[in-house]
Amino acid sequence: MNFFLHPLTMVTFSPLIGVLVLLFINREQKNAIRWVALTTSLVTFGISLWVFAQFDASNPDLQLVIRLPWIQVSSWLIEYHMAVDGLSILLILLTTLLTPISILSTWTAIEERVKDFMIFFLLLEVGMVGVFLSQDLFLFYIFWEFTLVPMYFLIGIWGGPNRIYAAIKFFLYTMAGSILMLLAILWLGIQQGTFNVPDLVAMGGIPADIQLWLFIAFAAAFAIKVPMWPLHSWLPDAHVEAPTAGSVILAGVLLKLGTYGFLRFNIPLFPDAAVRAAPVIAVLAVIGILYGAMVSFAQKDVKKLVAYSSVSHLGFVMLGLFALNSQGVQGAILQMVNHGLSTGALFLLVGMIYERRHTRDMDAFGGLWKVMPVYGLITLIVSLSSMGLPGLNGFVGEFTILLGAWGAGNPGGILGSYWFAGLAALGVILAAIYILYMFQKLFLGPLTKDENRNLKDLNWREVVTLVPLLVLIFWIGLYPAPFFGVMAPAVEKVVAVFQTVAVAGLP
Amino acid sequence: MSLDLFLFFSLAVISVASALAMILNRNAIYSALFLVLNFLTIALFYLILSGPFIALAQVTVYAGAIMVLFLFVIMLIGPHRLAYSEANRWQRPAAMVLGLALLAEAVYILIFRPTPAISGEQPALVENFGAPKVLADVLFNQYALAVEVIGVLLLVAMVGVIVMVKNAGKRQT
Amino acid sequence: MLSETATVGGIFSLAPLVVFIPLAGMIFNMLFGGRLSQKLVGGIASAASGLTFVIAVLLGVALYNQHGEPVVVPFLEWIHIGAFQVDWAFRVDTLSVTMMLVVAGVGTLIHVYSVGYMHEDVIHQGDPSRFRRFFVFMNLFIAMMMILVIGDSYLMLFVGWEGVGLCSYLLIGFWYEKGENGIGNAIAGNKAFIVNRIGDVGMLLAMFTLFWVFGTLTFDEVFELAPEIAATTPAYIGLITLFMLVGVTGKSAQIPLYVWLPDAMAGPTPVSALIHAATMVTAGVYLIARSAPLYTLVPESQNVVALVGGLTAFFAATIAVGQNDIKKVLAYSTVSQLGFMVAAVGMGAFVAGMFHLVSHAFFKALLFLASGSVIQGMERGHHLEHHAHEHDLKPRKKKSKEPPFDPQDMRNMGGLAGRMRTTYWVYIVGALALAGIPPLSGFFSKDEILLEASHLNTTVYILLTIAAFFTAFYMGRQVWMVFLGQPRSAAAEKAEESPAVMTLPLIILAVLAFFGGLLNLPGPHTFGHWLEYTFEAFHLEMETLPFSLPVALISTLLAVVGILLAWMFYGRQPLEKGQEDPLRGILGWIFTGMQRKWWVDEIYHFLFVNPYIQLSHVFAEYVDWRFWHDWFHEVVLAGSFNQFARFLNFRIDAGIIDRIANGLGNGTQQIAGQMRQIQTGYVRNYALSLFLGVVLIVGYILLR
Amino acid sequence: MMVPINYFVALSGILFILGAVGVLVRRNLIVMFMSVELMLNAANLAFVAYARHYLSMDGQVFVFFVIAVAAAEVAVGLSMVIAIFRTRQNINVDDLNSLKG
Repeated sequence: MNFFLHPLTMVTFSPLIGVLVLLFINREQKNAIRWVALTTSLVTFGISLWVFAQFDASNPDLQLVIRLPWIQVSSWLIEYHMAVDGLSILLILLTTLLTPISILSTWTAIEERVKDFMIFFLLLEVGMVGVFLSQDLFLFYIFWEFTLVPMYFLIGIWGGPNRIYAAIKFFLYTMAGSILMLLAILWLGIQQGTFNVPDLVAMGGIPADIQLWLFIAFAAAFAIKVPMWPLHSWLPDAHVEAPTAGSVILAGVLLKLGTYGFLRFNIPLFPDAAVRAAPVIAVLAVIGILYGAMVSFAQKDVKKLVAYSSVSHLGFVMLGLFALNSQGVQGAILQMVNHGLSTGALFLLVGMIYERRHTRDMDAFGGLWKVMPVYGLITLIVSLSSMGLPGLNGFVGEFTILLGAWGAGNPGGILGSYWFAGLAALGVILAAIYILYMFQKLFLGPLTKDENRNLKDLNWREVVTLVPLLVLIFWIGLYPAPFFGVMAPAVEKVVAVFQTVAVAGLP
Repeated sequence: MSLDLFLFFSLAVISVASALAMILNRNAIYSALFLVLNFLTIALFYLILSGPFIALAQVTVYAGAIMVLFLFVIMLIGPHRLAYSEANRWQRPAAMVLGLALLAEAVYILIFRPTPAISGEQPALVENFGAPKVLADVLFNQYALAVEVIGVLLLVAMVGVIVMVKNAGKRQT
Repeated sequence: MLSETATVGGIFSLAPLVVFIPLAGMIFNMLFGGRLSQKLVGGIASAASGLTFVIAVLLGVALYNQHGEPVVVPFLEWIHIGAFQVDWAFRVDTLSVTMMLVVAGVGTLIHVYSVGYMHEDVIHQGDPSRFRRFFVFMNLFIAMMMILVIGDSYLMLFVGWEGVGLCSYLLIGFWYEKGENGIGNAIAGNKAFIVNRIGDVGMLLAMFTLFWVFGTLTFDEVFELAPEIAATTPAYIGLITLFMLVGVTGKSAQIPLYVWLPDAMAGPTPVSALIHAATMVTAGVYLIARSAPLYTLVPESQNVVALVGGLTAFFAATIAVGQNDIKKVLAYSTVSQLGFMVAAVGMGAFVAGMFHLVSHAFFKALLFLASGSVIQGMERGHHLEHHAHEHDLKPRKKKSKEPPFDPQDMRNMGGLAGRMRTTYWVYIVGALALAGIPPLSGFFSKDEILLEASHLNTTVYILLTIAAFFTAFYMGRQVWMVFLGQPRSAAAEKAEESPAVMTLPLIILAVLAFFGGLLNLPGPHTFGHWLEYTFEAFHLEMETLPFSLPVALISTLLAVVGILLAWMFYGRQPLEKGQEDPLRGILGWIFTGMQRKWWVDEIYHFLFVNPYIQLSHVFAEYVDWRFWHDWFHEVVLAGSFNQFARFLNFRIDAGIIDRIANGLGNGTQQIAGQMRQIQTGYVRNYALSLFLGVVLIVGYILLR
Repeated sequence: MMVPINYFVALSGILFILGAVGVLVRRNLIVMFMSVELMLNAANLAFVAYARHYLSMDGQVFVFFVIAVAAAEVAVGLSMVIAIFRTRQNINVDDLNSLKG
């Protein structure tokens, strides 16, 4: 198949068609702009489903490969190399799903410079999907950096009062980490003679101590993006200042770029270093889980609360990844999706109330369940999913992650101590504390504030925005088999390297 | 002196004379008419040199269209003489000196540096050389792209002229 | 899967319905209930519960017909990762059927009762639209409880485990705008959920260990492997059982995690009856009984469990003595009785524990529902009295001076026996059953536990016996304070009996509480044999001890003495309005301790809650924000960068580079000033220079 | 028998120098223009002469192009002359020095 008709090219670049159309629409025709953007993103979602239909879940290798020479500099070839496998397919679907949902959520929230907003948003989608699909380090790096620009403007133009500060901070932090990664990429490319990820993985043979340095360089970029404790300082700023749709995408997809990077590059490329670094990363992850949950609990701004909860949730994901066994890694991938759904939905819900009341201070609410029953019910379900109630998606992810981490904690296992999983499990309690506290502050208690008395419940558009997320929340919670089935062969392939170590620890 | 040479020298004298007259004449209309004469002689040279198509193009385009354009503009503006100007009075002698210098260099080349390119007999004429058909063959095959580009150039020139003249008029009002 | 799967068919294929019928009822009421009348909504919910009961009965009969052979009904693939394979599957055996019968049976009665109770409650609380929501939650609870008891694996049990916790949370906070400071109920809900979550983490850890030791979470496979594992690494099983105990202490309100249950009384009374007395809180007992093949392998864990149960039974009973809130008494009584059950299953007396679970479900549900009837009777009385006053004194302000009337405070009651006959009599039945007076159900079940304890664990036996004595005493105290003597408030004087829709379930439950002992009479041990099918499948010896007269006599005697004592303090001289509790005079600070729940809540607040809140504020405000966000990132990182930039700017840039640049610029400008003279602007000059250039170049070429 | 090529080249050179001198000495914009045309024609003459000399059609093709470009150039140039005249009522190049540095 040629370049343009290849499904992966189409799913990556189809938003650009929407951008092109938007360029020719008068900026005053806001509704037309919105519809064009929504249609484009829905078409992209359709294409991603088409990609999914062509995807063979039983095949652990990269599929739908498109590999064209791109830039040739002396003997180094940079390729346009894209492919999909079980590690990325779900995240692509998540990205293409969250984009139309976010666009729908901006229908009335964004009134200023709608055209620019939509253009940036669609460009962002191109970058995100590209990151998940690239199999060439250089191509990956380009998409990786490319996601920064639209997000920078989304925060910087449509954000809250402190938006410029937040946008610059977001940009600088991610940039700082990326530069180390770029150095590592160049080192790999020059030393190993290729930028091609599958080839590099197959080649192996990097000395262990050099692996560690490269691992650290890659990890610097990804850990900031995740963000792992203690590199999370940009997150509350960016989340609080970003417009709702920006927060949804930031939490739902952009943070996953970091965890996905660990899974796609760090672990397969530097397996020895991964084993050596696993306990360190697990310590940071566990601290992140507990610390994020505690800090979250003490917030007054509900959006900040949700933002810090991401630190906690992503701690679970990192813990699962570096359990380096199939339970942990599969749970981590599922938890990436879950976090995208739950936290995405929470940000949407926060945005909805913010649109009505123009405040996010939890003290300004209370007793909302009485005036907004539908809103209350949906928030309850999403909150429960976020804190991992069995039967909803969060539980499946957290449980399998902790199960994997516990397994990796066997004496002689990757982590070597049960304390990691044991302490991380306490995060389950702390999650209940901050989530219930939030729910109580917002929805329970008497309706004391007059401004809250006449709040309108969700309208059909808002419900439509949330329904796909709710359906998935229940689906993954009750019947996650298809999701695990898609990723299982690919994950087995990744963790096979580490199995000798892990199995040795089993009693 | 053969007939050819005679013809050449007569035409050359007319040509140089008309060129000089064009330069020296104070009246622009006369200048233009002398230039037409010069062009016609050059067209005859082309004929001598087996370029019938070019010769005709010279007559129709240069002597015809372009010079008519010149005359139009002169009519439009009016053939009045220019007032005496103090500026650049040294220009004329300097130009003369330089012109003579260049002439001297040219003479030097022609006489003292004869290279094969500018000396020797003309080769015998091949059949159909310079026929319009042959010219067209080269023009539309080998130089097809250049022809297209020239076409675009003319179009652009036309648009440019219209815009310029129109805007100039606008600015005035 | 084991061989049982092959026998699935016929009636057992109905097993999933016990979950789906209540769910269907819930969804129906959620979607369409808004347009239906209250009676219809309640009727549908009750019917769903009732139908579930019918299915449970059918399953029981089918099971009996095949001699208790357990059946596993597979339903749907769930989590399959590598070696980890857990499915949604339903396990029907005598133990799960027993639980189903109790849950659905008592649940149905409570549903019916609730139709009447909630009808009035929503009027009292001022939001009739919430009637529907109550039944939605109740049906959800039944479904979740069914998942808990019918699950085929620990993971599925855990789904129900947390699911019922969620329903408990929702129903405790049902009147979320009421309670202390308007937020008390919601906070009680939070407390219940969070404390339960602490236990749930124990469950999670138990499951992790289980999986990595056994390689499976399915009951059959775990129990099959257990003896083998115990032979090699018994420590793991000890760990698993202790982790599970943490879960049990959370869900079944044992020391140290019992604190949520008394607060849970903030929920409507039927909720207290169903969730916080009869069913959900017994899930821990069920879990231990279910895990019997594991517990029997590690006697050390068994001792710990038994001790926790015994201590809880004793400790909670002392607190119950000092309570004045009619529901709080019953709540602590529940904690205490749960202690009995946990102690029983801890000692390995699984049948006794389960038997007490069943009979307790009957009489405690009865007591709670009856207390609900009393409370509403008081409410009605208060309402009448209030209205009468409004007729008399029109301009009177809305009782702004007096504290709000508390219909649950026993000090406001008294003499209700005359005004609420049915309620009174059923209450007496419940109280006597609870106190363990023969031949009521409580006597047989409690006696069996004491009998086992006297054989197996003397410490626990003593603790339980004392607890039994206290039980009789506080129940006697309650009956006398509530029903006998003279009314101590105007509301009590005008209290009215509840409607038939409420009293009918009460009567049925009273009958069950009275005759419940027949299930497992010392001779035939019907119930024991019924459960043995399940336990013996895993080669557990279910030794049944012969009836022992001394034990029965001691406990009965103590119960009678307890009641007599209660009569001495509260019956002989009924309390007067505003009178101090006579026990205070006798016990002094001990009574205060009982009344203040031994300050456990305060201690927990001091030890855990406040430090956590403060620590999180310190983390959030100082560590994360001021130190890390503001100081480190703003001052250290950004600040030093700015300093560096300023240094570059003023020193390097302005000092050196600028000077060079300015010098270059000025020089250029001066040269340019002279060069510009050449630019005359005359096109002819330019042409001339061009021409000069041509001449010079040609000349250069020639002269070269 | 035939005219040697150097004659044509010499004539071409003379005409070219005359044109160039014309550009330099005349102040009338139109006559300057005409002088430029003269220079072009001088070059053309050389082209055609060499085409004959080398028996190659390329020279004539170039002349063709030069004529076409000259036509365009004249059109644009004259329109500029008109534009200048309209704004300044004068076509004396010595009055135009707004580019003076």
